[in-house]
Amino acid sequence: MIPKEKLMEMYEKMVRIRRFEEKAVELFLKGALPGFLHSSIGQEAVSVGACAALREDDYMISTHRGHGDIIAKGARVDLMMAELFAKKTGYCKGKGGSMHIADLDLGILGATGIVGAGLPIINGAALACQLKGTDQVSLCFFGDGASNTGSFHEALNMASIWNLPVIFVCQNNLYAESTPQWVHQKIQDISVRAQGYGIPGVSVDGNNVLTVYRATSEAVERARGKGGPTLIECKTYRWLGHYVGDPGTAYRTKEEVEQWKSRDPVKQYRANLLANGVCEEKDLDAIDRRLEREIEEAVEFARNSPDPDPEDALQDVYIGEYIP
Amino acid sequence: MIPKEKLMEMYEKMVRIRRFEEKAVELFLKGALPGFLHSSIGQEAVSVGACAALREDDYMISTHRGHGDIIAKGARVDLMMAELFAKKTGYCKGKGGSMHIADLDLGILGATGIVGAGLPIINGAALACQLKGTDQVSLCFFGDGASNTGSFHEALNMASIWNLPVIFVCQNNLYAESTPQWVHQKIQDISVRAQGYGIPGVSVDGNNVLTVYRATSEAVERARGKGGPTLIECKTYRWLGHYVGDPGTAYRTKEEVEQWKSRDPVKQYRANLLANGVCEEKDLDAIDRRLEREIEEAVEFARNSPDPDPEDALQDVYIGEYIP
Amino acid sequence: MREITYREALREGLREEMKRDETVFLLGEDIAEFGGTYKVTQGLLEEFGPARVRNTPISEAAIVGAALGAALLGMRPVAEIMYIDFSTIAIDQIANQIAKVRYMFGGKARASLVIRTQGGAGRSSAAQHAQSLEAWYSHIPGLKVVMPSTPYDVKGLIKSSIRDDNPILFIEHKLLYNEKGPVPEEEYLIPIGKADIKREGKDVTIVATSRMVLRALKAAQALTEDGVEAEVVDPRTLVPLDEETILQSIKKTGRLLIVHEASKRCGFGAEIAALASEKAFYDLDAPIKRVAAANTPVPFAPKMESFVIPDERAIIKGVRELLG
Amino acid sequence: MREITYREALREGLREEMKRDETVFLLGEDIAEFGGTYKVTQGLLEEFGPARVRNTPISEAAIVGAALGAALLGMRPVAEIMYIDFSTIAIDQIANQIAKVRYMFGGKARASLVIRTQGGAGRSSAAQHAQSLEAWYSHIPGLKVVMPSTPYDVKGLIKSSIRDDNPILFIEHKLLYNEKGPVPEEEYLIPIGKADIKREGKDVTIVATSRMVLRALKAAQALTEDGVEAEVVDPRTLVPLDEETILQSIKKTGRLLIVHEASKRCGFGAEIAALASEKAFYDLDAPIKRVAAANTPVPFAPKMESFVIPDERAIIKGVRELLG
Ligand SMILES: Cc1ncc(C[n+]2csc(CCOP(=O)(O)OP(=O)(O)O)c2C)c(N)n1
Ligand SMILES: Cc1ncc(C[n+]2csc(CCOP(=O)(O)OP(=O)(O)O)c2C)c(N)n1
Ligand SMILES: [Mg+2]
Ligand SMILES: [Mg+2]
Repeated sequence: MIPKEKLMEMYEKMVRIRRFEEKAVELFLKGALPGFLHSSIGQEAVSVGACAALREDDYMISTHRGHGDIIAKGARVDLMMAELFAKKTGYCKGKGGSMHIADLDLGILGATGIVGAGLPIINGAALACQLKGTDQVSLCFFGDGASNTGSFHEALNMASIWNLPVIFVCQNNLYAESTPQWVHQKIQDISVRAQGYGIPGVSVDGNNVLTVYRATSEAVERARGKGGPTLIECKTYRWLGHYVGDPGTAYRTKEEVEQWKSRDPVKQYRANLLANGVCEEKDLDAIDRRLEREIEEAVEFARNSPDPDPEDALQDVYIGEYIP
Repeated sequence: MIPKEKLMEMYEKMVRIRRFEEKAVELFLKGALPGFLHSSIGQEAVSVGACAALREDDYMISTHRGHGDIIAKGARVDLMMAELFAKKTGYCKGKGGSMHIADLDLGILGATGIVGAGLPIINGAALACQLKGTDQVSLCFFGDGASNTGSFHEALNMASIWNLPVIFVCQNNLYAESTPQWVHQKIQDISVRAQGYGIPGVSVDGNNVLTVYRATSEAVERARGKGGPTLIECKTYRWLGHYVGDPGTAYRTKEEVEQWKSRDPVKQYRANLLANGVCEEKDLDAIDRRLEREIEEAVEFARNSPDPDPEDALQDVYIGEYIP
Repeated sequence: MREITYREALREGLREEMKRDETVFLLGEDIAEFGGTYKVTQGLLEEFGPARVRNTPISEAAIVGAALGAALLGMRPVAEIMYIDFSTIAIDQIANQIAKVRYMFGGKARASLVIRTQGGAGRSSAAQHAQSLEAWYSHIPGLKVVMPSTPYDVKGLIKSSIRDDNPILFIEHKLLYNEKGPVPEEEYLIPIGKADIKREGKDVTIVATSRMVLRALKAAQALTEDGVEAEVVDPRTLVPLDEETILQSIKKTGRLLIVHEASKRCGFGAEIAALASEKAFYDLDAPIKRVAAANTPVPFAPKMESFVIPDERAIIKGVRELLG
Repeated sequence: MREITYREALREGLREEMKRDETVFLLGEDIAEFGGTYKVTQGLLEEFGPARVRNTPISEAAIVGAALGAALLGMRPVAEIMYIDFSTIAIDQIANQIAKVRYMFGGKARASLVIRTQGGAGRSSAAQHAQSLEAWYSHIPGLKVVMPSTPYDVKGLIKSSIRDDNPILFIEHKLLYNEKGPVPEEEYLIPIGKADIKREGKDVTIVATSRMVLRALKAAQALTEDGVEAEVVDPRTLVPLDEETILQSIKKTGRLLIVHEASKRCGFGAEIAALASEKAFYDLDAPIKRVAAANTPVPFAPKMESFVIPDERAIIKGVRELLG
C-alpha cells in the first residue's frame, strides 16, 4: 500500500511538470526564451513514477528533454524558469539553459545534451556510493534513441559487471527526433537488451505512474540490497514535436497523436485517485490551482531577475582563475 | 558434404597460419621485427572455418590479432612477412606493419588496431554491396573484449535495422589482454547479445574448424539470401600471451593453458581428416613440408627486400600530393 | 545573378552530384522525411529514394564507419553529423580510421567520402551544441577540411568535395544557412585549396573563416570611415591551406589579424599566426593579432554568448590596435 | 640524490596520493594484476585492493564517464587510457562532459579527476598507437593539460594533478618510462602552470615538450661546439601555460625554436608561435621556427618513423637556420 501522502505528492509533481512545460512552450513561442526547448508533455508518469521510488539522497541524471525528470526529483521551478530565461538567478546562472539544469544538493547530476552521455556518468555516481559504502542508488533517464548509442552498451555492461546500484530508465516515446523506433531498431521491447548484460530488464506502461513507480521501486530495492542494476523500459509518448518549432507532423499521424493524448497520464492518474477514493475532486483542484500560481510566480521571479553580466561568461570555467 | 578439395584447403590454411605465426614469434624474439606482435596461435580454426565459408569476392575485416584471418582469406605470406619486416615490398610498403595488413583485391579490408573499430566499417562494405545489388557478403572478426565496445553495439544495431549482409564473428579467446571474460562481462555466451538486435546469434566450438565452417556457411547463406546479419561466437583460446613479450602467465594458470593446448585445433582437424579417411598421413605431411618451405621462402623474400626510403613516409597520406 | 540561400545552394550541390554519380549517397540522423535538423536535405528523399537518402539510428560511430566501409568499395558517401559537437562520438572513425587507412595500407585504399557537419554559436544552444572544432580535424594528416562562408562557396565546394578522392570534413555554420548570395545557374566547381579574397585592401590583412568572414566584411566596411582599407581573406579550405594567398596579402599590408569563432587557444588561428611568423616575418610591421572566442565553453545566455564570440566591434578594435 | 625511472616516480606519486586520500582510486584497462601495459600501476592492486585499482572492460567512454560521475560525488578518480589514440573513443566524455559540467551547471559541479594516458612515437607502433594529441585537449576550455618530461616532474605533477580540483589530462610518453633521473625521497609538489628552464642559454630559446625535451637538451649540448648557448624551456603544463617564462626567455635570446612530436599543422607549437608573434614580436630577431612531426600518420617502418619524428639533427639544423 502506497501512503496517501505519497500518492498525492505524485499527482502534484505530475501537474507541476505539465504546467511548467505548458508555460515554457507558451513563452518560447512568444519569443521570450532563447535557445531550444524540448517539451516532455505526455511523459510525466515516467519522470514522476521513477523518481518517486527514490530517496532524496539518491542520484539522478537526465537528458535534453529533462524538465520533467528534474522537477520529479524535486527541483525548484522558479530557479528552472529563471534558467530558461537565461537569468543570473537561474540554476546555472544562465550558463546552461534548458538542456543542462543541475541541482547537486538534490542529487540531480544535471542533464546532458549529448544523447546517451548520461549513462556512463551515472555509473560513476553509483560507483562512488559503492566505494563509500552508502546504500544510495543512482538512476539514469534516457530515450529510445539513446539505446542505440555506444554509451548505452558500454555503460550497461560496466554497471552489470561491477554490480552497481543503478536503475536505467528508458523513456521510450517511440521516436528519436523524427525517426520512429522501427526505423532505428528492430526490437520492440528495449528491455530485451538487458539479457546481453545478464541483468533484469522489464517493459512497462509508461503512462501509468503507479506502474512505473512499482517497477522502479523493485529495481531500487534490488540495487540497495546490492543486487545490481536493472533496465526498465517505459513506453510513453511525447505529445509535441521533438523541439518547440517542430510540429511533429512530418513523421507522425494525427491519429497516432490523438490516440496517445486520449491516454493522458495526468488525467488517467487523476481519475484513478478519485475512483479509488484516495481523495476528492476538490483536493485535486486545490493542487491544480496552487500549481498554477506557483508557475506564474516562477515566471514572475524569472522575469524580474537580472540578466547575467556579459563578463560572467569568464567565470566557472575552472575552480580557480580563468585561463586566458 | 564438403568436397575433399575444400577440406584439404582448410587444413593447408590452418597449417600456413600456424607456421607463419610460429615463425613470426621466433623472429620477433630474435629482435628481427619492429613494433608489436599479437600471435593468433590456437585460434586457427576460427579464421579458417569462417573464411572458408566466404567466396573470394566477399569482404572481410580483421583485428590487431589478424594474421590468421588474413591468411585464411587468401593473403600472400611473403608480402605479409615483408610487411612484418617493415620492408618496401610488404603489403603496406612498411607503413602499416603487423596490425594493418590489407589486400583489397582479395576483399581484405585491412585490420585495425583500435578494438571494435572494424564493426562499423564492415557495415559500410555490406551496404555498398546492397546498394550495388550484388550478392556479396561481408564478415567482421573481433574479440570478446571488443564485444564491450560502443562500436559493437552501434554496428550490430545498424546492420540489423538495414538488414545488411554481414556476419559478425566473435573470436572469444576468453581474455581481453589480461582481463578474463568474467571480469569484463557477466554473460557467458556473447551470442545472447544478438537478441538485443533481433538477429540470429549462435555460440560454437571455435577449435573445430568444421563447426565454425558450418555455422558461418549458414550465416553466409542467410546474408546472401537477403536474410540479414548473424552474430557467431566461436569459443577458442590464444596459446601465447597477449603480445609477444607477455608470457601470459600473470592472469592465466598453467593448467588452463595446457588444457586448451590439448585441444589443438590443427591437430584435432588433422586427426579428423585421417579418421574420416579423407586423406592419408603422407598427404598431410606433404602439405606440412610444403608450407614449411613456403614460410622459409617468405622470410627469405622479406629479408632480401629493400627497406623503404625514409622519404617514402611522405607518400600515401593523400591521393594526390603531400600537404606540407 | 539569382540569389539563393546557403542552404539552397548546398542542397543544389548535393542534388547535382547525386544525379551525376550513382555512387553518391547520403546517410545521417533525421535527414530523410525530416530533411535534416537544418533542412539541408529536404526533398532529396523524394527525389532519390530511401536507399540513397538514409536515416540512421543515433550512432555517430556507426554512421561514419559505414561511410568508410562503403568508400573502400568505391562508393562516395556523404555522412551528416548533425552538430560538430557530436562528431566527438565518431572521432575514432574519423581520425584513426578514415584519415589513416590509405596510409596504413600503403596507398591502396581510397576513402573518398565527405562528412558534412555544422558548428558555431549564436543561437543560445549552449556548450554542447555550439562548438567550432575545425582545428582538431586540421591537426590530423589524411583529412581535408573545408569551411565555406557563402552560398557560392558552399555549392562549389560541396561538389568538389564529393568528387575529391580524399576524405573531407565539410563544416557548415548554423547561422549561415539562411544567408543569401549570388549563385550561378550553370554548373561550377571551386578547387579545394584555393583561398578567396573577399575584399581587397592595402592596410591590414584580415584572415577570417566561416561566419566570421561576414563579420570581418562588415568590420572592413565600417573601417573605411577611419580611412582604413582592410583586405579580407577567406581561406575556404583549411587543409590544404592556400598559404600563398595569405602570405601575398601580408606582403602587401604588413599587418595580420585573424578572426575565428573557435576558442582562441590552439584554434586554427594559431596555425595561421605560426605560418606568418615563420614565412612572413620580415613582411610584418606589427605583432599579429587573433580575435577569437574566449577560452570558455559557449554559454547559454545571449548576453554572455555574444560576449565570448567575436563581433564586428571586436574586429574593428583589433584592427585599430594593430594600426595604432 | 637517488635516481629512479619515470615509471617508478609516477608510481610513487600515485601511491603516495592513494595513501594520503581515500577518495583517490584508479580505473582502466589491465591496470590491476597486469600492472598496466607500461607497468605503471604494478603492485598497486596488491597494496590497495581491487576496489581502488579497478580493471575495466574495453569501454573507454564508460571508463571516463564513470570517472566523471564519481568525481561529481567528491571522489578523485585517476582513469587510465592505455594509449592517447584510444582517448578518441572517450572524447565526448572528456571534451563535452568533463570539461564543461562545471561551467554548464553555473559553477556548481567539481570534476576533480585525472585522465592518465601516454602518447608518442618511436616504438614502431604505427599510426594508431603513436599519436601526440595534446593540442586537441589544449583547445578545450575547462581542461588542464600536463605533459611531464622527467622523473622529477612526473612525480611532482601527478601529485599536484590529483589534488587539483579541475579535470586534468596527464600525458606521459611511452619512451620516457625507462628514463632515469634524480627524485628526492621526501615529498614535493610541482605547481600546475609553471614552466621549467631545463637549460639556460642566451642565443636561442628552444621550447620543447615531453620526450622532445630530452632531444632538445642533447641538441643544445651539441650546439655548444658551434659556440651556441641554447636555452631549453619545458612548459611542463600546456594549460595553463607559463607564458611569462617563455616570453622572458625570448626577450633574452631574440630567437624561438619550438619542438614537438605531434604533427606540425595545428600542433601546440602553433599556439606558442602565435603567443610569441602576438606578445614578443618586438623581441624577436628572426622568424620563429617549428620543428615538429611531418603531417603524416606515424609510419611503421623504423626508418620512416625516425624520418617523420624530429631528432637531434633536426633541432640542430633548425637552430642553425635561425641563427644563420
Ligand atoms: C550524440 C547525439 N547525437 C544526436 C543528437 C541530436 N539529438 C538530440 S535529441 C535526439 C533524439 C533523441 O531521441 P531519444 O533518445 O529517443 O530521446 P527523445 O528526444 O525522444 O526524448 C537527437 C538525435 C544529440 N544531441 N546527441
Ligand atoms: C579502443 C581500444 N582500447 C584498448 C586497446 C588496447 N588493446 C589492444 S588488444 C586489447 C584486448 C582485445 O581483446 P579482444 O577483443 O578479446 O581481442 P584479443 O586480443 O583477445 O584477440 C586491448 C585492450 C585498443 N587497441 N583499442
Ligand atoms: Mg525518443
Ligand atoms: Mg579476447
